[in-house]
Amino acid sequence: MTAIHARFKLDYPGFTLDVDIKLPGSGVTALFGPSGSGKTTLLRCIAGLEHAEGGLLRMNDQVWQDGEKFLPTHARSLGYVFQEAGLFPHLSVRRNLEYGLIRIVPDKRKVQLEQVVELLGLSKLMARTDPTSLSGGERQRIAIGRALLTSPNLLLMDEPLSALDAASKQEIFPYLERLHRELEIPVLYVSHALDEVARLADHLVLLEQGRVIANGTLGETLSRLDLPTAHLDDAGAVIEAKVAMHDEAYSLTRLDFSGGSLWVSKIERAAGTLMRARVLARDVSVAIAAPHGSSITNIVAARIVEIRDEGRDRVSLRLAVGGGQTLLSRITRRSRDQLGLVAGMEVYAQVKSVALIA
Amino acid sequence: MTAIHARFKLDYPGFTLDVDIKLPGSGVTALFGPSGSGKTTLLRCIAGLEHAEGGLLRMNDQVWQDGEKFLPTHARSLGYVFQEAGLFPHLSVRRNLEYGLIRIVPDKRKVQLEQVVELLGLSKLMARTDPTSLSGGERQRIAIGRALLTSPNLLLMDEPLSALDAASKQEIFPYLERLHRELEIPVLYVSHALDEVARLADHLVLLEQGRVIANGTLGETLSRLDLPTAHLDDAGAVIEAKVAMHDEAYSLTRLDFSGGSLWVSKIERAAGTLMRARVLARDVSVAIAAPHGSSITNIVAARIVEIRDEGRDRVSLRLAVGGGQTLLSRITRRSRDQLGLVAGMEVYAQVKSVALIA
Amino acid sequence: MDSTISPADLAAIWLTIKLATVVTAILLLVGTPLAWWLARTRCWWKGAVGAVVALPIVLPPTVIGFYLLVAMGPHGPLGQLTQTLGIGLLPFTFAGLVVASVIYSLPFVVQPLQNAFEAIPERTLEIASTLRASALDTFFSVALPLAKPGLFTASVLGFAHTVGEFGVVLMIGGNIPDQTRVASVQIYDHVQAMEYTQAHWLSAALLLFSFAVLLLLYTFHPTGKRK
Amino acid sequence: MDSTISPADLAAIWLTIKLATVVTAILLLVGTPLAWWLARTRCWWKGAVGAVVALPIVLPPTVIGFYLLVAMGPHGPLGQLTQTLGIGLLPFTFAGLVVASVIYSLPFVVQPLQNAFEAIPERTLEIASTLRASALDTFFSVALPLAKPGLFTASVLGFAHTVGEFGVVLMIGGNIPDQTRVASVQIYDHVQAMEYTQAHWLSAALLLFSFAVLLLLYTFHPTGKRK
Amino acid sequence: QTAQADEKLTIAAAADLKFALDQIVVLFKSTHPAAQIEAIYGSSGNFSTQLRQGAPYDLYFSADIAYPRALKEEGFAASEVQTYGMGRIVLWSLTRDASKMTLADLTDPSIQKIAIANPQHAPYGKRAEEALRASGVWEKVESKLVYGENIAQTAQYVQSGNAQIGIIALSLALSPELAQQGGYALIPDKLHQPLEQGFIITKHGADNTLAHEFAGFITDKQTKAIMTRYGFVLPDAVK
Ligand SMILES: Nc1ncnc2c1ncn2[C@@H]1O[C@H](COP(=O)(O)OP(=O)(O)OP(=O)(O)O)[C@@H](O)[C@H]1O
Ligand SMILES: Nc1ncnc2c1ncn2[C@@H]1O[C@H](COP(=O)(O)OP(=O)(O)OP(=O)(O)O)[C@@H](O)[C@H]1O
Ligand SMILES: [Mg+2]
Ligand SMILES: [Mg+2]
Repeated sequence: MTAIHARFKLDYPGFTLDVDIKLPGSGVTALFGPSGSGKTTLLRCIAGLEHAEGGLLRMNDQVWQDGEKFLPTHARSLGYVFQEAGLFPHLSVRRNLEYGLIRIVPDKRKVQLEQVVELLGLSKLMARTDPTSLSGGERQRIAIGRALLTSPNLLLMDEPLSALDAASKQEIFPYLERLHRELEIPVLYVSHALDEVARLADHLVLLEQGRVIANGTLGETLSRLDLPTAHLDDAGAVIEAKVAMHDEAYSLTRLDFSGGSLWVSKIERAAGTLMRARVLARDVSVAIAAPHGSSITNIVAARIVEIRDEGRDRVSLRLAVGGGQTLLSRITRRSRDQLGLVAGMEVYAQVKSVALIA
Repeated sequence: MTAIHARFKLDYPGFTLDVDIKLPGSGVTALFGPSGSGKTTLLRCIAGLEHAEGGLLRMNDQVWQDGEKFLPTHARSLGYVFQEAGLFPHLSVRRNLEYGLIRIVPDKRKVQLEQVVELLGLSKLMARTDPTSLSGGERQRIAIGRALLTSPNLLLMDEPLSALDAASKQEIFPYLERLHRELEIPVLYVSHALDEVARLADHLVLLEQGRVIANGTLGETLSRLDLPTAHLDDAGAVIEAKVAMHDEAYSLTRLDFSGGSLWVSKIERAAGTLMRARVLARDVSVAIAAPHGSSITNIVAARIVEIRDEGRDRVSLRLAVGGGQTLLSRITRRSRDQLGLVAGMEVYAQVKSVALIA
Repeated sequence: MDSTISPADLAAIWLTIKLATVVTAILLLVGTPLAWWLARTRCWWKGAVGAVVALPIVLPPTVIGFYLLVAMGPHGPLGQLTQTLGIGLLPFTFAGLVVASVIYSLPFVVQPLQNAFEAIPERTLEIASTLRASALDTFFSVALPLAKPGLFTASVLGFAHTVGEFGVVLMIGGNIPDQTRVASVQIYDHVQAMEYTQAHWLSAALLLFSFAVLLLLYTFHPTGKRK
Repeated sequence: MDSTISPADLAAIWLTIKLATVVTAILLLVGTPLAWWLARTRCWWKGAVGAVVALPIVLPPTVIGFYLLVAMGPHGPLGQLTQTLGIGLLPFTFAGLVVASVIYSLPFVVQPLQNAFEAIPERTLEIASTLRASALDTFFSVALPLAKPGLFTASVLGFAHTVGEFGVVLMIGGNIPDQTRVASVQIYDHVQAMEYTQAHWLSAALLLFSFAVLLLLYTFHPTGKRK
Repeated sequence: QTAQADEKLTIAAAADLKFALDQIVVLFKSTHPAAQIEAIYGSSGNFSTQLRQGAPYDLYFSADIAYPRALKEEGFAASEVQTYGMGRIVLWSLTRDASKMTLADLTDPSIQKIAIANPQHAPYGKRAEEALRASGVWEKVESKLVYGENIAQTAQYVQSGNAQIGIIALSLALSPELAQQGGYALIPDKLHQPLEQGFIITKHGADNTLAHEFAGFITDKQTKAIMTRYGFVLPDAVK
């Protein structure tokens, strides 16, 4: 479903953005890259805020920008949450929220005010008249709500959750998920937090110095050891598995995939539902013999596909776990030598912790 | 070492800050709490930006503020990194950095420009004249450097790293640690990221609706089960241990304590140095027989002291590991039952990951 | 000599208020788009336009008045134009006063407005455009409200300057009672005729009225202080 | 009659430039702290001060000139003061022109400056104070540079208004060659004497000079556009 | 007072005197080559106000003798008030032949605007009003009147075509600028009070010998000839 095609070239002194990417027309695409790699610049190009000569932007059947045409920002059906909240200082909280809403004809409003207020926990703030007196997180939540209320066909979010605490994030995540699932709004999501990305994104674009160095599905991209993401603390892989059964007594759920099974905290999903589970490399240890008498519940038979040095003391292992799926493991170099691990060897992957994505 | 005493009461419509806390005069104190809980407001009071009637602020022997006295902000030797970078738009990057520096007499400059430029990776940005064209992360790094360069006696940081990517964070962390260790600058650090807090902080203050609900050392506070933090993923304990030996070949260092030893990534410390290591509960699994052939390097004999339910599917174990020290472990309730774990039992704690604090 | 304010004085005051109000309204209508254009354009001849707008103030009002009189007279280009349009001649009419005052006070309105518009961060306008506001919509819903302090200053300076102006007005207006004899001209006449008592009274009345209006405005005006 | 600019005209132009420069400098020196105070204070009588500053413009210049003349004369309060201070009397001297012009042009300088100061976010000043800058230091290192567009407008309006002013100047200055006969008065005299050719030349010279200065300023001025 | 200071003379004179006085000064200078003489022209009323506040003028020539008389009474004069001429008013037009017109012709409906100086304070304006009243047309023309601040501005209203006709000073109608344009008709001086114009040596000029010499020069024959040429009726001729 390649529905967004963006091609931009933009020169700043000392920095050049040069991208040509196709992105899926639904789901969340994460834009990931170091500070100054051009994430914001790319979003600005897409929004039409930068006038990149010879740029091209196609949204499904619509051309937003090409050699001849340049749709101005306000004519592009998009929502943009900026890196800084940027509330209108002259408008009350309510008027800020409604700013975009009232500019959409009522028929086309897919997102309602009450919905957003409830979800983002804004009811207490609605009466505030001076948005400059709000806390950082409060401002950011209003900015998110304001963008959502334009019922956009594309949502651009530039680190929208960085000012929010874990609890608020936990509340907003499911809504964003629901949003892009139910309303089919594709989201382009810039974030520095890999766990956030892993939680939300289906698709991942890696930027470095203004260039796209990877563009693919989340699982695919994250399990590659040649990308910078592999060096991060939060490196890990994604497993697709089906809900197999619930253990009511211990409040656990078993997910099955062709290579084995994983136990996770109980989820309210019917058996058979397809789920995606993210497993961090640092949560995976390996054993050469089947472990017994350990509190580690999830043990999966695996074959070492690839071993790469990771810094001076650690190595990353790529493990094939059956069904063409992959796990990553990060262990000390010494353990590798002590256990005599080499590519091709059959081992047991011990998974301490599993996070469900969707 | 209670060296900072702060007492403030401040009323806004719908919000009251009411705190009376004593904080250590060195190390990093994390301020943790949900959005709108008053973290920024507290920092502003301490900085003298809010004029709280009847407030009290003592820094070591100095009174910064009491019934009679009110030291204006510029006379308080503090650095403040705001939630938004707030660079001076009329000054170049270099002049922004130097703004505070040139206001400090050269004798009192404990932090040097070159040092900060290198650490924060600013050398490429120094020639930039228009700070408004910087990326979000670039701005934030300059704001941090600018505050550091005033060589403050107290550093207030309001989510300074939220706009930074993991790699930048990893580079800045050690410097911040070195800063407060070598220069003995106490840091008050607001963050939403518990892993950031755990990495950096010695001391933790929990705020909720303008009130302090906990104030203590990091280990103490994080392992308390009655606090909101207990439900967070990052609960854990702290082990004090001495540097015993280095394994140059594998680039590892062994820390010994009376109950056993832990291998960590090699650190440049002489043997005998006392270190503190933080071990997250979720990184500790237990086994009833000594494990063999596993990549998990750190295995410590332990005795179960206490078992507590943690949610419906998990339990927390408190493990005595000798020398009166404690480890926490979080495992599934089912594993507890399968392994027949009860208080008093001897087990093996398998530690997947260790973070050094100081 | 009467020590209070005569009916003629009252008529002059009333005419002044009428003139200043009409002129201020027109100044804002003309000056606001002009200032917005000056604040936002990257045109190279923007500087020239700015300079031309500011130019009238460097000439003495009476001289400006003289040139306007000639230009608006039956043989002047403006006069030809108004005659062709069937409006007739402007000198010695209220409309003539309005036109002259607008030209003469324009810079006092354009300058503060331009500053206010320039102080609005580009980002704020960008945000509005991502919220579906067209350029015009953004101008009215964001730029104008945020430029309130500038609008305020522009109105005060434009109004006060029109009230106090008399060189241009005297020249163009011909000092016709009830039609073009505004308060400033009337005070001037009193002073020239050494009718000091009347001059004092009328000045005092004008000052008091203006002070009251300004005080009200200043006290309740939307402060531009930003957080 | 000569169609070029006479030495007397040149002297007048020179005097005008001198006067306008001195007056603008004093206006900025006086107006900047005043505007800063007006922008930052929460005093209840701030509105009154603002209104009083704006008040001179609502009176016709000649009338202001008349009142100032009386006040600065040998029996006026200002005159008594200057005599006591040993400065002598101000009317008919260059110093007198300066004082009168400053009073008359003050609002054109204070208003734009006040707006510029009010537009500086409180946060920016707070940041400076956390970087050890005292209030005064912050004013010079942050507020003043950020208020550049306002300073620019204030200077342009103050300078141009002083150049063009002639009612006050004529009254206080007494039209004395080389001392108080500035270009505006000179042009006025030419027009009164129906020496139109001279008036045109001098006007053109003044306009051209002002246009050149303004164009230069406008083209290279620090644009206030914010990101 | 040094001798050098005495070589300087500042004369404040009514604007209508400009054309005559400029020539008189040239003439005077031929006998006083070292003298530095500045003639400043403006409104008689302004000058009298300024003289009360110590203006540095040595001689004051007013268009209306009332001003110097008041100054004399208040002690600001160093000489008697001397009459130097009588002003005359004329009907003047650019577009029609005014030389054949009388005040009664002003009621002609094709004349839409008539410019006179402001009778409130300008002496020529006062006389114009008197003449209009005396000839019985005031009521009929009042609505057509526009008022110049002074006599020069009044002439400019006519000159620029905005007024079809005006009542101005004879001295102005005879001035180099206006003499070639249009024609004028003298208004009989029976119709208005005499326009007596006088001058004084001011307190400031009391010790200025040049001021006294210039005052004496006003009764010189050559001076009188110039005054007559520019339309001033000399005091002795009035009798
Ligand atoms: N107008 C400009 N002139 C010069 N350089 C610019 C300009 N605008 C942006 N840049 C540079 O382009 C690079 C990319 O900026 P961008 O804001 O897109 O980065 P980013 O990936 O969003 O970073 P961050 O995560 O820090 O927000 C940065 O190095 C920035 O300094
Ligand atoms: N001037 C004010 N008037 C009214 N309420 C205010 C004012 N200033 C702050 N508040 C409120 O006080 C509360 C605490 O604000 P504060 O900025 O300290 O929160 P915070 O803990 O820093 O939150 P965040 O993590 O979102 O930045 C917020 O609910 C805020 O809306
Ligand atoms: Mg960015
Ligand atoms: Mg905050």
